[in-house]
Amino acid sequence: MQHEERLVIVEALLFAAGKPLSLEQLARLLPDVVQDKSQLRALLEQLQQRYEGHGIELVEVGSGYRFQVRQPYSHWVGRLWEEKPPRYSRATLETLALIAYRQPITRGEIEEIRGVSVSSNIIKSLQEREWIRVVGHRDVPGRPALYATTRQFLDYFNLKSLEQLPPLSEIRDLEDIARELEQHEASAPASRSESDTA
Amino acid sequence: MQHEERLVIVEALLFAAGKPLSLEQLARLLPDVVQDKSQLRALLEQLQQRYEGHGIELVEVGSGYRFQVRQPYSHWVGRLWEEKPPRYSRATLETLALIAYRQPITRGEIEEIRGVSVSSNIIKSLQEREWIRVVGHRDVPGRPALYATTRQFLDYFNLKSLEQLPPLSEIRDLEDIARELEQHEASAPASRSESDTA
Amino acid sequence: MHDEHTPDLEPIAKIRGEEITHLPRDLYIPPQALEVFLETFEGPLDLLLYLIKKQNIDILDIPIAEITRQYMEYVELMKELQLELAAEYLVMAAMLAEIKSRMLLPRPVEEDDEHDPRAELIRRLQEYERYKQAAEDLEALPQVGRDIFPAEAVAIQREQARRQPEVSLAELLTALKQVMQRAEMYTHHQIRKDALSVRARMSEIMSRIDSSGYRRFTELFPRHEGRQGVVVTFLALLELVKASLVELVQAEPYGPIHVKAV
Repeated sequence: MQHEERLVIVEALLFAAGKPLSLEQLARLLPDVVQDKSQLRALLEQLQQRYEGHGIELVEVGSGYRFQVRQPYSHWVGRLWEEKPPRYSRATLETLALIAYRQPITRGEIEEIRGVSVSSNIIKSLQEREWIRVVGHRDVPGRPALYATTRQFLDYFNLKSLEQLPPLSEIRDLEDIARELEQHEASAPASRSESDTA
Repeated sequence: MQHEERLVIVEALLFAAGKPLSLEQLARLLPDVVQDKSQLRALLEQLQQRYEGHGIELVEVGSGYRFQVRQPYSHWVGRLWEEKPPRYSRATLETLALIAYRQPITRGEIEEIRGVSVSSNIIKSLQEREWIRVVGHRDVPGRPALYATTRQFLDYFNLKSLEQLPPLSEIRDLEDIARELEQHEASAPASRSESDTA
Repeated sequence: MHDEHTPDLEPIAKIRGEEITHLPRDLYIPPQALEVFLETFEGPLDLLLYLIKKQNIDILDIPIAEITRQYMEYVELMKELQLELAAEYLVMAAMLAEIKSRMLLPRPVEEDDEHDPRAELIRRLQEYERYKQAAEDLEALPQVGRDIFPAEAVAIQREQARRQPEVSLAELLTALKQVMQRAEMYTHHQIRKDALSVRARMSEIMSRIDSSGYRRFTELFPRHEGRQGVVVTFLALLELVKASLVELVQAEPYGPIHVKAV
């Protein structure tokens, strides 16, 4: 194998790994490419030189070698994640609302009401935020998880209990909601009426 | 700002994004770095050239530009992961192919062509992978959902656009069939069937 | 491997105690592999294509009688093996039988071949074959994780920049309203305040029995909640039992009742 080919194979591996790779790992992964660690070390050094003047560099960190954005440019890169305060998608909000109002509920049941599938990412992000959690499993094939809201969910929305969520029948439009919330804030609990308008 | 600096900032962003970045996204993220899309396009082209002879390359796929391992080296890179990449069932692939080539298409239409029913799980899993999505509803009873592929589908299969899909095999339409049958009948009457068992 | 002379009388497999003495003429594979083999068909069109391909026949020139016979042998076999036979297979069997019978009828001279009873079948077979091929082509394309590996570099300040989305209660309610309206449940299945408290209690009960699998029935009724609380808890338990989410178990008469997660 040509020297140049060894170099680009190591390069490709480092870029694709998604985590630092140690000399040992590289040597183990490429027994047919590199003979020994000293050869590997030489290749890595050469790669480092090759990336001089680039926006990224090859550095050695605790657990091995990785490519990372050069410090002077990380400021630009940071924009990738600070675009604007992120917002939940409609799918996420609807999923959360259904879990709040129809708990305990399975993903399949949410999908049935929504009429579309609920992606794993939505569930995961709500779980990571600790707004929902699994409280059991429905005894049907596949034993799907049953989701419910958490105390953190109540805390975030400043609710003492789920009963404080406004009943759906009272939601006429956004103005109503706003008014209701205002009242809620001003006058404290109790006042919510049972006057169901069916 | 120096031309060289623009180049390395774009480079750093592409490597750090973790997903393809479109011209629009890059332009929006770097208003103070690039003046317009044509300048950006020129930078991207230059980056592509700069990575010639490297183990990775800058390619354009459905949702934008991404750096990826050059295919001749992917064989070595695959060793990084112990588990085998997922294989999709024929049912899933045929459903996906129909959506890709005939979009927008309803589930009923897919079933008609495949001659068997399509399980909800297949549709759901394709949606969860974000390879397909609902783009509308057909205006017939039941208002069935119309499915189409997404940019992520293109990204996954390394395609820039749907036009890059392998061409569908030729189909002889009904008239052709009728004509051929006619010829056939004319040349070799009676003899149809029974006799020719393998 | 294509042995025309397999003796018909020697039992090949036992199915439901019955000896199977012959397989479809064209099918000579070990019985244990048979089931797997039959399950690989993606439906009647796929099976038909297989039968046609196997004999090197042009789709446009299907010998209907022969293909129908072979098709039926497979369908019978699937039935015998108790494979879950999709209704589509039977629909196709009926279609084949109909084509066969129509082809036996003398055709009026003036009728042209557009009315060849096979035309529709041929069209469907071709159409299906086309997408079967497209699926194979798709599978052969480079795929991320298999042939395509994105190249990434770490950006150090990534984590600190990540912010959680803000949500207001109003947004949540709007979302609920929209989804319920869409589901056309808004008027029919109103979620009332009392229903909600029962639902909330259902969650609570579920989470209390989930860790151990069991919970004493009486422990689920907090004393400080009074009558109202007992009613809500009891309704919640009934709902849970109805939805088969929990079981009420009592080991002996008059013994303590336990609520068990199912």
